[in-house]
Amino acid sequence: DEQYFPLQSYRVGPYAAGGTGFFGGFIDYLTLINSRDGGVNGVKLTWSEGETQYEVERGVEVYERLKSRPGIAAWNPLSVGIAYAMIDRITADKVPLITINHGRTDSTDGRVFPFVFPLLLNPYSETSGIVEYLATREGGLDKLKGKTIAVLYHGSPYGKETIPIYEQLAKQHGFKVEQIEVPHPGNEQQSQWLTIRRLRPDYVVLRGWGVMNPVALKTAQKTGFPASRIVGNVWSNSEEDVIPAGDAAKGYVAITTQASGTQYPVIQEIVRGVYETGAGNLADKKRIGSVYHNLGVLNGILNVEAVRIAQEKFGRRTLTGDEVRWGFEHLRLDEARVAKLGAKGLFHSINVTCANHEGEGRVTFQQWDGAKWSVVSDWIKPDWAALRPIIEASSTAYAKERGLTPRDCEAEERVGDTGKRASAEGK
Amino acid sequence: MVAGDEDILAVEGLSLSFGGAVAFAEIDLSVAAGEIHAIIGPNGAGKSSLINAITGLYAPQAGRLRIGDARFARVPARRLAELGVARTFQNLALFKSLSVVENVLSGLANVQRAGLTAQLLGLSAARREATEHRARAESVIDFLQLGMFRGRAAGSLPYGLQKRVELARALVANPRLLLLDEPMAGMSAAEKAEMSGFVLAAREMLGTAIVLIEHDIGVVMRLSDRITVLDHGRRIATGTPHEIQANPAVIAAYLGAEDDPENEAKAA
Amino acid sequence: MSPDLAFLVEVVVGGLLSGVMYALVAIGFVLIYKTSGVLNFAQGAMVLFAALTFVSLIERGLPFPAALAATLAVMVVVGLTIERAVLRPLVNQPPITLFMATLGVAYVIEGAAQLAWGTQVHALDLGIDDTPFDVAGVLVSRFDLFAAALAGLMVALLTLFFRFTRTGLAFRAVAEDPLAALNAGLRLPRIWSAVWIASGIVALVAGLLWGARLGVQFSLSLVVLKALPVLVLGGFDSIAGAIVAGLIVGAAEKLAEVYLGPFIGGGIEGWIAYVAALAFLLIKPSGLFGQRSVERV
Amino acid sequence: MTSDRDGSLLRVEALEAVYGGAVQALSGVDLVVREGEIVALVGANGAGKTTLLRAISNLLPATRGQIRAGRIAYAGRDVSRTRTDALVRAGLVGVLEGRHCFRALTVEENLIAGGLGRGSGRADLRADLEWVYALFPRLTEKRRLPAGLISGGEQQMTAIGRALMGRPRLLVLDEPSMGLAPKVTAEIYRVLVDLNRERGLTLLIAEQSVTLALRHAHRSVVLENGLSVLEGGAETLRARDDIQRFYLGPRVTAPARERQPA
Amino acid sequence: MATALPVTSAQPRRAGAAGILLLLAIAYGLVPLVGTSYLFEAILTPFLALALAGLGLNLLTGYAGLLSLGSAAFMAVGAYAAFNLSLRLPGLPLPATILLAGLIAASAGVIAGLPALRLRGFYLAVSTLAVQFFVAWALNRIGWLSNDSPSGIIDAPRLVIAGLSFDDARGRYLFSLTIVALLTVLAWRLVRSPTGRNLVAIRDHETAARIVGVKVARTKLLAFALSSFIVGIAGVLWAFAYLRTVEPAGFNLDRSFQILFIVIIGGLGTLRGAFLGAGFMVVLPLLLSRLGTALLGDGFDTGTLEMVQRIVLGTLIVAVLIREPAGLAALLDRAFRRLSPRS
Ligand SMILES: Nc1ncnc2c1ncn2[C@@H]1O[C@H](COP(=O)(O)OP(=O)(O)OP(=O)(O)O)[C@@H](O)[C@H]1O
Ligand SMILES: Nc1ncnc2c1ncn2[C@@H]1O[C@H](COP(=O)(O)OP(=O)(O)OP(=O)(O)O)[C@@H](O)[C@H]1O
Ligand SMILES: CC(C)C[C@H](N)C(=O)O
Ligand SMILES: [Mg+2]
Ligand SMILES: [Mg+2]
Repeated sequence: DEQYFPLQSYRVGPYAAGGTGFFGGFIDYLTLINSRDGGVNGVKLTWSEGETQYEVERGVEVYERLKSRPGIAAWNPLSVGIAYAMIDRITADKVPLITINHGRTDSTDGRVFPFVFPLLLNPYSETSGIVEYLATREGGLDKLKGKTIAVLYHGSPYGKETIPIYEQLAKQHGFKVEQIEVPHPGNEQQSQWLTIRRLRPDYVVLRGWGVMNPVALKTAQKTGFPASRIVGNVWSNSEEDVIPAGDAAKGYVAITTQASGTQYPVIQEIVRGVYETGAGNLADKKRIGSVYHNLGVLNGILNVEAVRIAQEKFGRRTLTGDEVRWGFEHLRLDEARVAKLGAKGLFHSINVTCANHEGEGRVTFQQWDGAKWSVVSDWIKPDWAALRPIIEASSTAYAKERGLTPRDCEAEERVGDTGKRASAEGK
Repeated sequence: MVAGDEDILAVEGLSLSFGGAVAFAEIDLSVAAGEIHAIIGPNGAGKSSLINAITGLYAPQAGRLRIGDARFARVPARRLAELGVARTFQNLALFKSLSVVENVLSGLANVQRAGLTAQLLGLSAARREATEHRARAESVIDFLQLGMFRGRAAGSLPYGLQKRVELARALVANPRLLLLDEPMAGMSAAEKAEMSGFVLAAREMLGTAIVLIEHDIGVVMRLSDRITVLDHGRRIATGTPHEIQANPAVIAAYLGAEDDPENEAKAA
Repeated sequence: MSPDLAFLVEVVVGGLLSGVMYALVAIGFVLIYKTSGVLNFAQGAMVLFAALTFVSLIERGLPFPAALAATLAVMVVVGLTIERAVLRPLVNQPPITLFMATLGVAYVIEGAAQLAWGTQVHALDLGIDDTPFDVAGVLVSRFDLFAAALAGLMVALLTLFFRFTRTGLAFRAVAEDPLAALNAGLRLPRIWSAVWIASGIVALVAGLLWGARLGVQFSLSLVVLKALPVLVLGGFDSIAGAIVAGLIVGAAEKLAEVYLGPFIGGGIEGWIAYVAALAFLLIKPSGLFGQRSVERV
Repeated sequence: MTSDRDGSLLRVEALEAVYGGAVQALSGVDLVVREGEIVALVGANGAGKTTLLRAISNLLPATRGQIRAGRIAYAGRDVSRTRTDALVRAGLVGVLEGRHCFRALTVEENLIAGGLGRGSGRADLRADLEWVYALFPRLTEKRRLPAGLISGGEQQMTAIGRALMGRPRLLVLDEPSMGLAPKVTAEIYRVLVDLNRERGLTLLIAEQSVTLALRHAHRSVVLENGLSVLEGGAETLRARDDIQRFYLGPRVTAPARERQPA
Repeated sequence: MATALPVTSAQPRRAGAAGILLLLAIAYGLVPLVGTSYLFEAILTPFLALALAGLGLNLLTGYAGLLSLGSAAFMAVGAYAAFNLSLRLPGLPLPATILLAGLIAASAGVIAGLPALRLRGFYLAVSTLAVQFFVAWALNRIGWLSNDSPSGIIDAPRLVIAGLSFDDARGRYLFSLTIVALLTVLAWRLVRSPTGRNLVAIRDHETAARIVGVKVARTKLLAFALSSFIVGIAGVLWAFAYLRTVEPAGFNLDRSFQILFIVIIGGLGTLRGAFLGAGFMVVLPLLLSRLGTALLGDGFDTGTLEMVQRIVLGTLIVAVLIREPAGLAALLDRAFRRLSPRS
């Protein structure tokens, strides 16, 4: 039996750095599982890639090309645009869509988006996580009162997504927020940083993507804003974002859901089991353990574990997409399990449910010292409780607009045989 | 001929200069209906400029114009066609990529009435108009014996034929006044004779008044009722061919060498 | 001076200096336009290719001067190849055809660049630090000053070159009417390879300066977007125009973003420069110093 | 460089040319121009004169045309592959049909451009400029004006002047008299004939006004529908009455041997 | 800018008509039967949408000779207009929605066209970039346009006309095909109408056109309107029938260039040019990469493959232009003429 992962990767074009790292790590982990355990309970893992160059229409083309392959476990595009274009399609085809650390916030509500999983961290949780972190730096949420935070965001749907939630949290905690847009691609930010210079904020949150990030750091230096007071979001947290900025990036802090570095057992196994046998996917070994690579590995862990969990219920065979969906909805990895997976310290834990497709991912913060990232905070909990109502408001609105009736998760859990029913439909 | 109200074109004291350079100054010119009026003169005398001013492409600084009974200081070029004026250009101004037929048809742009929707939906009005216009175009094409080039892109025709297509485009609208800027440049004697034939015929059939700029003095003498001679932007003479041929000023300024090369061509 | 005034000055200065960076890219376009009358779609690709080649050589351990020399050599080869393989066969074709051809060239260069040097993001350190120094409360970046100086130098050289050789004349003749130029015995192959090499070198300079700020990566090719409004404003075929317009666009766009942005919403930088350029064109359809098209009947 | 044994400076043999791979413009042209000769090329519209002259200067590729067969020899060397600029430097200079001035360049710049091809030094250029202005006084007033703005005739003068700036050995003119006042035409021919006598300039002239051509040419070649149909001394041609017929020509020349698909 | 490229008139007609009928027969009769969902969803639908956009731009650039780099903006206007119409006027039948969207795009086109009364060539082209970037900015900024969806990305409504749904691969294809066919007929009638002739006249010689009585300003703006109308509807297809989501990024400058290049490589001033061009710029790359995968196997590094394919495509473009500067349409005609015996 085989379980197949179609990959809409991007290895050329403006965002190639992210694509090669993430998909590299993902593939490396799948390779490891095959070579080490002969697949998941004997079910071999297979995959193939289609180049999207991060363009939506290319992503769709790849989807249409690969969707008819047998035994698809899940889709993992690393692009908000492509993910949006797929939601209708995967829902119709009954295959899970994994948008780790990104994607559509309200798809966290599994009752409305049964097949979409913004695992670990949706944009709102990210925002909350960042605010919590700043609070710890100031010494308590109450200390945020009266502070000014400038948010520098990419002029794209992705960039804009967190505008309302920042406003909300600002009101809630009594700090002042100034949101400044950087027009795509963001290779020139003189005026934005001059504005910041005039605002004299206490912190600048960088919600960037691609080339916008190094330019931001360089320009910050040019206008005399200290890097240590800039906090990057989850797509501004990679080596590729800081290295081009050179010294300007020293002291820069960024949020992450997974620590970087190679010291974690699972990464070590990849080095030994995969790279030393020449099966590694990264062209440049130096990038092993980099942020995107580790994110890819983590993404691999989550996908594989979902399959494993689903297999416990449906049997050790090639599963249908809907069965894997069930697996994701029961993806519970506590710290003990994480340690067993050799990922202790790489990431904290996840706890996905039918209603919560994000899974309460914890975040930590890492600081760039000019050569490498080092963790500078412990695992922080975003304020999920505060966010949930906003998310449900949005998802219910969507359900209404689309005439969908939200699932009744409690009932499903009680019956507990949704899996079988779904899988029956699946066939 | 007597200049007067039946003049279709009257130019009074028209002057134009570019920066310092005078293109022409204080030009008086009158063209009667059905008259063929030649304008000759050395290179750079201001002939084309004068025509450009009459057709609204240049804005004269002084003087006034009358076309039919409409008076202007500066003729609005876009109203030219509806004033019944058509022209050809010294350096070809054809629609190169259009076929010969379409070039000729475009000469009817001004009398185009059917609206866009009518054209798109092919309403009877539009269709009737189309067929009628095509007939007119074809008759001109036959008249100028361009039939066998009908379908060819005008730009790929040899120079001489392109000149002829331009004439066709100008004639198709049955203009009251036709301005020809060196229509026979670059033609063999035979072809010139042919063109002369067309010009005369056009005048006979349509009663069109024609202003003709031409350097082939033989042709000019044969075709024109009256001739105006420009030199350095001034009008140095107006008169019948004979008067002009005899005029010493003209000979000095323009005709030059007693035996001018084209005399033999005239014989042909 | 008062903080507000100081800030205004800072914005203007910052704008002017950014403008220089735009002009740097624009000049590459101007050179090609001068001789072919077309917008060179491949300019961005050339910027990327030049910078990528340079850093990759550095990273493979070549010393700075050697890497620079090698990259120059490569750009020369590129220029010659384009002339031989693309321009010569397309002589006297309508500009729009040449324009399309430059797309083909762009594809090839882009592909080749990433194929040869990979798609990683490279840091590029020219050894000029980007820390600002304070002039009467106004921050000025050393790096920008250096860039400005370099741009100035380049413009000066090119202008002199056109002034004191007759190449300028030949260039305009070729752009005006390739057939007549051929017929007059002008050596089009030589002229074309000359400008493409020149624009390759300009691309290298632009690539290095921008690359030092952006990092050398694919997005480097997007800097051309900043050059386009500069081109229209300055005139596609005027080197001086490029520099002057660069300054204007830089300053205008910063002022707009900083002072207008808050009212009509941020991110207006993306288009405000075009609108400004457009407004100006309506007054002078061929840019500040562009060659007017001469037509009479 | 020398001319061919038989003293021919230019020799065209069985030349065939097509446009756009389809339009047959020349279908067999033979032509010899000897050192120091004036040869007239006469033929009706579309006979192929311009095409032939373009072929000789190797300009066909630039007008979507190509040579299908035959050979062209200049000064004893086959030049059907030689680049135009090389030909110009070798003294084979042409004047294009329809002026082709550089419109945005001033008259003077146009003339200078003619000298650049040959790579003349400043001194030469200045001398030649004065000489050309002497030939065409009219241009002196216009030297600073963009060539696109001057009158048709003035443009024609500029085009011819530009060619002369190349100090040609063989000058190839396509309809030099087009659009020129009789006086100027006569003047130009006088100049050309003088150059021919004094400097031994060889001339190949395509002319529509046959009279003019025959008056000055030592020999003439007649083209008809892309074929060189006859060839001889001026007066022999004038004597022949089929040439007399040719004066009047066929009423409309057949188009090139190519049909519309539609 | 003057493009001395022949237009339809100088091209074969009767054979053309027959060919078109044949094509339609295949497109409607054969393809829906044999086509796979991949063919419909990933190749034909985007092909049709972009071919339509090319068709629209061709009216402007190919026929009227006005260069525009704003096409993507007009696609966006069309798409967002259609989205908002269907959102805010739920009763409105789809065809009406599309028509109105086209008209809105057309009016945007007229405004964008005003500079054309004064500017030429690349100056005009680059000025149209103002539109391109302004529209992108506005769509991104004005939340109302995307129904205040937090991310600014919106999902397109379903394709239902008079109760019958086109909401599957084949349906969307047939839907697009029909719209494209209708608009192509419209365009075809236009270019053969006197108005179409006037467009070309203005392109070839504006002064002469004015002298013979062509209303130059009016005609230029008309060209912009008609072009944008079609391009706008192409945008609707792109968003509703192909991607089924609408996001500003999809209508960026690259798209504008892509459409312009479709028109140029296909053949300016020819209707079939738009389709040939779209085939070349949209379908060919897919075929190339499929070919590559077929040759080198699934495992082969897709990045490398992509770059090789880039190089090949670029080389092909140059090769085609050298072989025939007037583009694919002319190339075909030439081949056609070769085959058909000389009468
Ligand atoms: N660029 C071109 N494309 C296609 N056909 C052409 C082209 N130029 C000329 N022809 C054709 O080649 C044939 C010869 O034309 P050519 O211009 O050489 O004749 P010509 O003797 O110079 O005529 P004219 O005396 O009018 O200048 C004609 O049938 C013409 O239609
Ligand atoms: N647009 C213009 N700008 C500047 N000067 C001009 C312009 N148009 C014409 N001239 C000048 O005006 C004078 C008259 O030009 P025009 O073309 O009328 O002469 P012409 O009589 O037609 O000569 P030809 O017989 O050679 O055509 C010329 O010297 C020309 O240089
Ligand atoms: C890789 C990503 C999901 C984030 C990226 N900025 C986007 O817009 O999609
Ligand atoms: Mg004149
Ligand atoms: Mg000729």
